Amino acid sequence: MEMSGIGLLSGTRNILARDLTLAGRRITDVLTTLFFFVIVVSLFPLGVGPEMNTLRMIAPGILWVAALLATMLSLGRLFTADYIDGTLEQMLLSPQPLSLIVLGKVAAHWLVTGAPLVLMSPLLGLQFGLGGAALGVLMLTLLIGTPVLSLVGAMGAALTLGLRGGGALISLLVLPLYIPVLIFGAGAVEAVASGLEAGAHLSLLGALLVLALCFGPWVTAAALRISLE
Amino acid sequence: MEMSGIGLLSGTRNILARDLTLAGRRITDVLTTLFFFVIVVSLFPLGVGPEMNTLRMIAPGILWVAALLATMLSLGRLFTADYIDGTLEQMLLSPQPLSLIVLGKVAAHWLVTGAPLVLMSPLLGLQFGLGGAALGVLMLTLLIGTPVLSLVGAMGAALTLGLRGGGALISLLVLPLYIPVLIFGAGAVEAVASGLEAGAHLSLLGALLVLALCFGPWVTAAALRISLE
Amino acid sequence: MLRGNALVAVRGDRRLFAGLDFALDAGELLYVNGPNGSGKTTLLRMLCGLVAPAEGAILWNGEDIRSVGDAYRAEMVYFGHLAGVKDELSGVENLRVNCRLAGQDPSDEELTRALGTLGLRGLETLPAKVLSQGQRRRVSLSRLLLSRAHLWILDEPYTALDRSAVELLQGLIRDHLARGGLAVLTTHQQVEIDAGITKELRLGS
Amino acid sequence: MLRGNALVAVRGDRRLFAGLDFALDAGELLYVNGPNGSGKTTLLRMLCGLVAPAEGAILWNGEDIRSVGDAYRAEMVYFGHLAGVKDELSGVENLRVNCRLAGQDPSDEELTRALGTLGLRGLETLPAKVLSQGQRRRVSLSRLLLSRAHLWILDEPYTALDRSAVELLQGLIRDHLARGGLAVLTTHQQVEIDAGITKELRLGS
Amino acid sequence: MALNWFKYSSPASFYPLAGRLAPWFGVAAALLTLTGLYLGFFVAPTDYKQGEAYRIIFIHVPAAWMSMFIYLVMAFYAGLGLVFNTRLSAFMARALAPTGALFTFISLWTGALWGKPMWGAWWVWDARLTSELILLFLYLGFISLQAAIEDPRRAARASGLLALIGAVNVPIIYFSVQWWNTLHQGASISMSQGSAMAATMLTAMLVMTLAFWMYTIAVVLTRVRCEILERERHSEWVAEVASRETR
Amino acid sequence: MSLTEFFSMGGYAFYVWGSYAVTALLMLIEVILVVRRRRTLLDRLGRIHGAAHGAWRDGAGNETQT
Ligand code: HEM
Ligand SMILES: Nc1ncnc2c1ncn2[C@@H]1O[C@H](COP(=O)(O)OP(=O)(O)OP(=O)(O)O)[C@@H](O)[C@H]1O
Ligand SMILES: Nc1ncnc2c1ncn2[C@@H]1O[C@H](COP(=O)(O)OP(=O)(O)OP(=O)(O)O)[C@@H](O)[C@H]1O
Ligand SMILES: [Mg+2]
Ligand SMILES: [Mg+2]
Repeated sequence: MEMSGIGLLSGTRNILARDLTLAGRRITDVLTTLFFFVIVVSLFPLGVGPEMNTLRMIAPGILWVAALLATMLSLGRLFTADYIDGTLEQMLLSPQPLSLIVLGKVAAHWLVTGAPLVLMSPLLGLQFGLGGAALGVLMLTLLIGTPVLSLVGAMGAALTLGLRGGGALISLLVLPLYIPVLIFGAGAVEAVASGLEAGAHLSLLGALLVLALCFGPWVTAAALRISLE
Repeated sequence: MEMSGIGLLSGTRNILARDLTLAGRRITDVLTTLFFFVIVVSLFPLGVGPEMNTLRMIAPGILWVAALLATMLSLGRLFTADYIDGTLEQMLLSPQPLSLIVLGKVAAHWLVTGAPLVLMSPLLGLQFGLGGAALGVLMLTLLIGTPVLSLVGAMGAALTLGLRGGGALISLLVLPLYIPVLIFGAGAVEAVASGLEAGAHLSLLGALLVLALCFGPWVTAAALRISLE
Repeated sequence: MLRGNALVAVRGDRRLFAGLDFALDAGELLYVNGPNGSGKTTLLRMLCGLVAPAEGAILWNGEDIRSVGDAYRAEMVYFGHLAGVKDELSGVENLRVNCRLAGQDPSDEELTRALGTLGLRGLETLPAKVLSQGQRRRVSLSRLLLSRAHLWILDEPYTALDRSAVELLQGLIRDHLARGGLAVLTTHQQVEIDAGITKELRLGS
Repeated sequence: MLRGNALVAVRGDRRLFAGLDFALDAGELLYVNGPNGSGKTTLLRMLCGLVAPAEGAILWNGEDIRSVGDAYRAEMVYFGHLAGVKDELSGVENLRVNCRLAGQDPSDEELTRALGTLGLRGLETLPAKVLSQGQRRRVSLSRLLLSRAHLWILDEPYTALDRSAVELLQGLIRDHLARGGLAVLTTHQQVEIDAGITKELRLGS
Repeated sequence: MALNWFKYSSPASFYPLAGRLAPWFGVAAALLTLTGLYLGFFVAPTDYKQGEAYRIIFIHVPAAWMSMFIYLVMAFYAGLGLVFNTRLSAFMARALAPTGALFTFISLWTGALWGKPMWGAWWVWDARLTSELILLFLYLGFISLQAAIEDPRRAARASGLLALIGAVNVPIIYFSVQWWNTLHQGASISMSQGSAMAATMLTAMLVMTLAFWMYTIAVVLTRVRCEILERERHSEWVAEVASRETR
Repeated sequence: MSLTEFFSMGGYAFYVWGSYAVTALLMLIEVILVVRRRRTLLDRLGRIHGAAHGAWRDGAGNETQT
């Protein structure tokens, strides 16, 4: 029992370590997601106008939508490289459960794209005049929410693997699924920014994370099997 | 003189006709850009909250940012197919000026991605509670502005042709260049929405279009020559 | 007419060739050969003006091709490794686009006739993606039939062609030279080159 | 070992061939020839299981290849018109990917050695997009060196190869046949086919 | 003179020249920094409106100036490289970019740290601030494009073109942002120039600017030497240099 | 002016010293990176050309395989 538990996790850990190494080799890929996030967030004040009060009001929504878009743009890379070079096929043939391998890949994806967004968000929040409490909750919601984005996005990436219009198609599949995360995430920050409690929002977000963690890797694994048929 | 003028324009027209035919055969590519625009715009009310006053205030900025992002995402397709199958090479070798050929391609790109956004925008503007005058100006600014986005985007697409991280890189290159268009475009709509004159903004936007039309195709042609060397 | 002076090609860290000279006059064929990777394609792309030589100059009628520009391109046709055929377009459409790019505007009839000469009768309206490899190359080659260019630059034109098509192409080249045209050719195939005056240029060790 | 029974190929509205029979045993080469568009590629893709015959069956050791599936694919290698080489990957990476797809996992050393044999020494780590056409084909071909497949299906493998590479490949095919392998080959080039037992199959009128 | 200039535009002869010059610029940078800091902290008086916080000016303004100036120089070299096809100017453009980005970041950082006590906000979407932020994006785009292209010739030419496009765009951005801002006067925050700048303040600021200049030259010369070595590593003279300098 | 007074910067210590410290740190890092880049580069070149010393004198243009 004990042994197999370790064995299972080691499958996840191996893939995680491998993907992180690869990301380290292609550090520009990592940075472009982050830059994209920063640039998109910075575009809104230019479109909306510089009044701090308006900006403070819409800041949570903007940061969250930008996080959504940045995550979405990075999904294309999640499986494609492994698919092209045949590694994915080998993963499917591996004796370890595919869903755990997927979990490792998703974890690496989050560490490489989601985590930098979380760390960068307070700085951007400051630019929109968010206060200390709101900044804290912003980081917290992104910390809980971006893994959900990665997990859900992985399903979309797996389903559109190898299709021609992949990049654009994936946005159609995945964005609607991101909506609950967006609502609770941005809602929590707004609540705190206007002096209310965010507990309910946060626990719903947590529930989404648990749900996504339980089913996401499993569904993604199934989708991968279908795509590689 | 007359003859050569017709001859020159015919180069542009041929490529335009060809690209439109190709787009007609790959209609899904066209639709995904439009869907992306609609989805991104629709995400904001979910993130920002449903108060109509806030939404009306931020609508121009949001519509414009979404148009920017949608155009940017479609840039990847602008030259890639022609690059892979060797047609681009033939275009470089054509006795017709490359910049006019580029103009034809950009015109086709705009008709296929920009024009649908222009047509769709009043509908989305209505959802945000924009009034009749503001809707008119919104369409007008998009009509003047989206060609600039296509022209400027073409430079970015040409510079990143065939590069690995192309999709993400292009956003880093192109988004900063889009900023003036965003500012004047959204500014004009905001001005009208708050009862001011938009003439100055519109003429600046027009100036940007003229500038982009004069230099864009030429710079793009130079970039293509560099990329294909 | 076409002259190369002390050409040097550098790709990445490697110097492919250096001090390359040649001269080609009306009715002559330049047969460039050498092993894989010796720089044949690079040389041909230089002759088109797609690649700038690291040193040296290429002259067309005594003028540097980089300064002549469009006028040179109007007199030249390049046929490279890539067929330049769009999957979604039919044979006729592909040929029409290619001709227009070269500044010509043949009628539908001429287009159909050219494709027919190349053995594509009945296939003119199929999208190129369903054609066989050799048929795609034929679509691409049909442009030569309609071309009024003086200088043909052909990079492995025989690829994927069957014997009858190879002969057809050889005939085309022969006629072109007889009309006083110039041609530059590479091929790895053991095809008889029986054109009037053939100059050979050997690249690689 | 490999047998085709009354094969019929239909593409679009056209019937490319019908009632095609052949049988190929260990150590034998099947040389498929015919003009462009006669259905050679279609036949070879049928033999791989990529295209289903409109009628008839293909048997491997007496069993229909469609029912054998994976086990058949493990014994076969297909080398088509397209090189299957990724522009962004280096030679070593491309070869590794190709081998892994075939279910092998050679060491870096073996990969480098295979590429070296094909004359790519010193170019192993360049991205494939800077390689010459022939070098790309060589990268793709190097897979044959490491392959343990019984059946080689080669569609115009000599394309873009220079003379030395053609000889190398001929040697590889000869050795493969000598080891009791089977091979199916198409080519338009006038390459000497001097392998042990050669059966010829002519398509098209 | 003209002949000399021509001679030093070849990487092989520029390399030793840069090597000889760089240390001197380094020393000058150190001395000027010490002087500037001394003037800034011990000679310049306390500002009666801003208190001691204004002392940020001695790095903020020089850094802001450098960030813009370096971009212009970079674009100039890029254009030179494109038009005359000189390798050295492409190397120079490439070597300047990271330092330019660094100064842009420093001006943003120090500006933010200054803004908090003075305006009560780390950041406002003011014209100057916004265009400085966009300048940072332009630098990052230039660096990323160069990193993404393997072929050094293409990298130099493509990024050179980008630098020129960016140079055209910088004034457009600057004026458009200003426009956008003045139309919608927001939280009515404007750059208060305070009192007329004391002469010592001005001197200290200029000395610090000069120090940053010297620093930039020293770093860029060293970096361009690396570029040259890397790009010309197959030439004979690099082999000699390598065996000489590693010994 | 006492030392503590100097360091407190009239209550703006965090802002003033924060600016100067980060500036100094970043410049230092840049210098270290540039110097290190030069070191590793010379190291690598030294290894390549050291190993191929003879070949270089012969004028053989290509690097030896590593
Ligand atoms: C993140 C915030 C800031 C950024 C990005 C920024 C950017 C710049 C730039 C680009 C310049 C040079 C412009 C020129 O010379 O025309 C500049 C100059 C200057 N800045 Fe800032 N700044 C920021 C915050 C501040 C703050 C908070 C103050 C003071 C309260 C300030 C005071 C000045 C002064 C006095 C100058 C010199 C103006 C001149 O001599 O023309 N800056 N800043
Ligand atoms: N960045 C680079 N670094 C090193 N070598 C390069 C680089 N780019 C191109 N090359 C080399 O330049 C050569 C290009 O050769 P080219 O395509 O001209 O050959 P070719 O004679 O046409 O060959 P083929 O017969 O195979 O078509 C190749 O040997 C290739 O490896
Ligand atoms: N939808 C279709 N309608 C009509 N004909 C079709 C269709 N799809 C394919 N074909 C025909 O099927 C044939 C396919 O031939 P295939 O690629 O097998 O030829 P091949 O013998 O390999 O020729 P090559 O020597 O040129 O490679 C072509 O003649 C093509 O025109
Ligand atoms: Mg070639
Ligand atoms: Mg075929």
